[in-house]
Amino acid sequence: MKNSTAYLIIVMVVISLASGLVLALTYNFTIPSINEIAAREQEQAILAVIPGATKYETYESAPFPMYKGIDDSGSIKGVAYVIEGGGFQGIIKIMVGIDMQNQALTGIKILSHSETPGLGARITEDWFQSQFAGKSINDAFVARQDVEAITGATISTKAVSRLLKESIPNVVEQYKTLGGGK
Amino acid sequence: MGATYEFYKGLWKENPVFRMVMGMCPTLAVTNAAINGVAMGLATAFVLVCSNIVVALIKTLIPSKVRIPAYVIIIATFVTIADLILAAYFPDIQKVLGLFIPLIVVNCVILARAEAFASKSNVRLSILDALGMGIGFTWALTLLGIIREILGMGSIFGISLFGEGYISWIIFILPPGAFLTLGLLIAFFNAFSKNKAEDSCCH
Amino acid sequence: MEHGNLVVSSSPHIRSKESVNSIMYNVIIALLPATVAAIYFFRLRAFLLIAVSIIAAIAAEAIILKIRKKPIAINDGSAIITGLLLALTISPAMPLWMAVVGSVVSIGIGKQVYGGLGSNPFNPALVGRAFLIITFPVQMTTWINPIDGLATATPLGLQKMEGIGTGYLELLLGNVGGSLGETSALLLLIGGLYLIYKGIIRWYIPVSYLGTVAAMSLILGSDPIFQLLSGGLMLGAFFMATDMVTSPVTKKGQLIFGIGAGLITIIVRLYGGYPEGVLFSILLMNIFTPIIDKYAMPKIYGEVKSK
Amino acid sequence: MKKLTFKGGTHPPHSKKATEKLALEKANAPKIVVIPMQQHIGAPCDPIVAVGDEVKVGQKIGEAKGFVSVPVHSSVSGKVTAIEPRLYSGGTKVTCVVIESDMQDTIHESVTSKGSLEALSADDIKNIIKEAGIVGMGGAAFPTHVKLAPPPEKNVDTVILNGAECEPYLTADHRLMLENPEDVVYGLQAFMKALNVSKGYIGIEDNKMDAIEAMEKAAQGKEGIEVVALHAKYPQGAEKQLIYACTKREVPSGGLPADARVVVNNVGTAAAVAKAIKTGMPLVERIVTITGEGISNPKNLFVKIGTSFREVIEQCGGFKGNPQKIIAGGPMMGIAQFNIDIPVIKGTSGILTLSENELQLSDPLACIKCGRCIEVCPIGLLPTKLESFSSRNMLMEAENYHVLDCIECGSCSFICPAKRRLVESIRLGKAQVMAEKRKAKA
Repeated sequence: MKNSTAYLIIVMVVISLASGLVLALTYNFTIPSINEIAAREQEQAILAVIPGATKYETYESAPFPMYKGIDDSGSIKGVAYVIEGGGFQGIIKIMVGIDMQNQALTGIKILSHSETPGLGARITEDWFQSQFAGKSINDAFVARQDVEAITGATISTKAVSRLLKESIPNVVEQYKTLGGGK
Repeated sequence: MGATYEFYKGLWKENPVFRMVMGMCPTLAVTNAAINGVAMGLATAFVLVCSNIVVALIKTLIPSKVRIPAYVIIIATFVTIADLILAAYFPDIQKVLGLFIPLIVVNCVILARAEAFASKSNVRLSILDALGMGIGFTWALTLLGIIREILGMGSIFGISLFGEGYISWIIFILPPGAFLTLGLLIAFFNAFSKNKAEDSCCH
Repeated sequence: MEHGNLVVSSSPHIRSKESVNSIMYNVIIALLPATVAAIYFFRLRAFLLIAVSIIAAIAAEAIILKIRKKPIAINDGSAIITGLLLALTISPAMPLWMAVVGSVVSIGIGKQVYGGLGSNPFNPALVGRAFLIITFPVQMTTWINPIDGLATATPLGLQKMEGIGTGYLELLLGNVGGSLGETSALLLLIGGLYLIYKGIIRWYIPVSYLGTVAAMSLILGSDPIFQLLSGGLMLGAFFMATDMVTSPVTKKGQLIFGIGAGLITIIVRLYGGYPEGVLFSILLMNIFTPIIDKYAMPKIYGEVKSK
Repeated sequence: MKKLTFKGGTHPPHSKKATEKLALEKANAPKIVVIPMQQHIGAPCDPIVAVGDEVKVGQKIGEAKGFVSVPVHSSVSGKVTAIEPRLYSGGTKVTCVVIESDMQDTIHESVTSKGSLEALSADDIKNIIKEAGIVGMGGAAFPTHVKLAPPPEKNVDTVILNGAECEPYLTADHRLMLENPEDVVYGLQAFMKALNVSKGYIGIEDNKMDAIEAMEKAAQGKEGIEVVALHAKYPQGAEKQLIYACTKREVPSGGLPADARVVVNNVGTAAAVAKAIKTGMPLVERIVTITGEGISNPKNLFVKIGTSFREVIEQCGGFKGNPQKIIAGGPMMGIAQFNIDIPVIKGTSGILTLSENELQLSDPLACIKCGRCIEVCPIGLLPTKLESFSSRNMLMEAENYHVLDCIECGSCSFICPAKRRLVESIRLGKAQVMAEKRKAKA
């Protein structure tokens, strides 16, 4: 009886059901916290690249993640968006903030990357990220001229610069089509 | 070969990392810092203990033909639980360990203990076995993590040891450094192990 | 007329004068021009780096052999070559202690863990260099100009990152940025030709290696002469790819080895992340050496007609 | 003149200067000769004399048993004093006939001219050669008449005379070709007639230009005979390599020269054949080069078979310094001897006495995979691989890597910078593989 096909199936079904039940319970138990963490992280990143903003709204119709940062008075402090592209070893994901009024970057934040630790990974360091704040969106972003490069990690530096330079016109375009600050 | 033996064998004599050279994927991938080693070790130990308990409990019910798929479902369940809990309450560690938490499912240490031990022993011994193996796995990963963190970042559990002027040995936080450190540690332990001949037969 | 104890052994009863030692010391002689040039260009720094690397290599060899309870055969010259080659591939700006680390890794992890001279699959000096470039990438890629002592980039780096070319004559004579031994292509070429002339190495690997790099750069639209003269190519082609232990034993095999190394070098240089590909090309081809040896056997006398 | 050669090979120092300009001399007549009943490859002879018998020069004292065997003759006239096993240069003991010379050198009545070559048939020639006890004089000592009787389906069309003398130090063939080229050519003609072929080569290394000239002069006007200059490279005189150099043919793996339609003989053998036909004198004397740094006065001597090494060495002024090694034959393939109380036999091309300086004894080191041995192997083998297979008893692998094709020329051991004993290991592996094969057959 123990080796009959029916018994095999029953055992597997029971185990699977039990497993599914346990997982469903765990999921329900943990998901609020997980979602909260994700939302908090996104908000922190957006607010970090748009100084002065206290909350944000998402441009639902934008083809890529794009947000507007709003301050307490309800005025738009800037636009934030996520760009990703190839670095030295893998994808670099950056949150970028732009002040459309002043045509300037308000800040960038590296969300994820897989650059070499100790070298390219230094793009996450404050001095590197903060140098972009205040730069004109029409800047050439040439590494070692406009952008201070990381010693020994020219490629990672250039990747960040290139991602910014390539994405900015696109965002400005989107911003216009989405109706600016409305 | 009493109950205590089932516990302490995993610590050294049948240490999964240094003696059996099992579970190499997480061993090599996540141990670039001591805390990661601890976290990965504990997560694995958690899965190990839970799955050993369940397997030991229901071993008589599972037909031998489907035992491996059944074990895998059990293990996968606990891995997912571990992953969710880490994501919910320790998001930073979950981010660092990333893909390697789900990969605990295929860590051969766990399936090996379920298959080789829990499926043949009672719950009490299975818990002791899993605890021994889990702690053995954890200390091995932690040791690797400590060495790699000290050399690669000049810190231990995030506490800087040598100050600002330290030049990182970057290779040690990269995968090649994991291979080097593990290889040298195994060589070192082999050289100092009394019963070399007996142990070298394992895998 | 009586005679002492006669030696009775198997034929042949005479041996060629060439020994492992004489091979090793000839390689050292061949490296001397480039070594002297390195000291001339970079003065005391170069001298110290070279001396420290060699001493560390010899010491590591002696200590590890002692631990392994083997006869301490450091007079065969192989450790000197490893230390010297390593020194010639590192930047003159390297801290001395890093050179020591490189030497110890070369001998320890590159050679002795495999069983010592003759058993290592990879060129020990290159293992040491690979370790250093991954471990200390900043120091390994910070170059100084031999003329003014200021920070600069290598000709390959300039070409790749900035699109700035370097004149042939400068490359040939060596007043360019680069590691200690790769600055002067001419002196390395002289050393390499000496080795070929003395019959220490055969021409197969250097010629096929350099030829492939030249041909491929021509095909891929790069300047072949620039590619030949810059970087560690001369050093690699004559002194590292030809390392007997880690390269194939047959003529056919050596030609394949050289072509493979040439292809990898040019691919890394033109398309890869690093400006220079010699190191990786030789290490990668080292991996293939046993396979090449297995399939590139010489034709056996009388084999064809026996069928 | 074109210079012919083969693939691989090496260049050991020739070391022939000491004797190449020294004319052949007759060795002092020995008081006692010890004549082994087996001096050739093949079945040993049965002694046909008894202790106390009187024998004369050229008298047959050992009868051949079987086809691959040749008779043995007395080299002196005198009385048989013993028939007993004695050590010989092969390193073992064989039955020897010991003759005390009466110093008269009375020639046996059977020794008479066999007439002119034209008058003799092919079978006559083969028979004369067999009865004269002639074997390959280069060192291997294979019975010559066997070589002259290849299976007819092999269509042998060429005879090659080996005058390469590629072994360092030895100058016996060189002097022979210089001083008696006519006999060499005569012997070649006899071989060609016995085999009914029209093409004969005499291959000589180009470090003996005077010998090439002498032979060319002697061969002038002789139809089908060509003297070829060979590149001086070891082992140019190895059968397979010589055949390739002269004809560009390869002897198939495991085959005989006849499979390449060629028969090879040494120039010394040819001269012995000429003598046997012209005068009827069997092979009782040969040219031996006594040389090496351990000898006072190196010489090229006509030595009667059975003369002890000791007597010959004494005639050359004895040892100089403290010799390290006494070798029967050349330095590349000769056999090192335990002592010098052994007789000169038909295959003794040289007595070489090496000093410490020449030997360069050193312990083998780890192989550095320089590939020198592969480069020099005239067969195209991988000696370094074969060595490791042989020493680890991996016989299957050794056989797959053609260990049986090794000609044991010693080039690999000679060239090895790590001084490894390659050919020694390979020889052992070869013997084991052969033994396995015999076992499998049985």
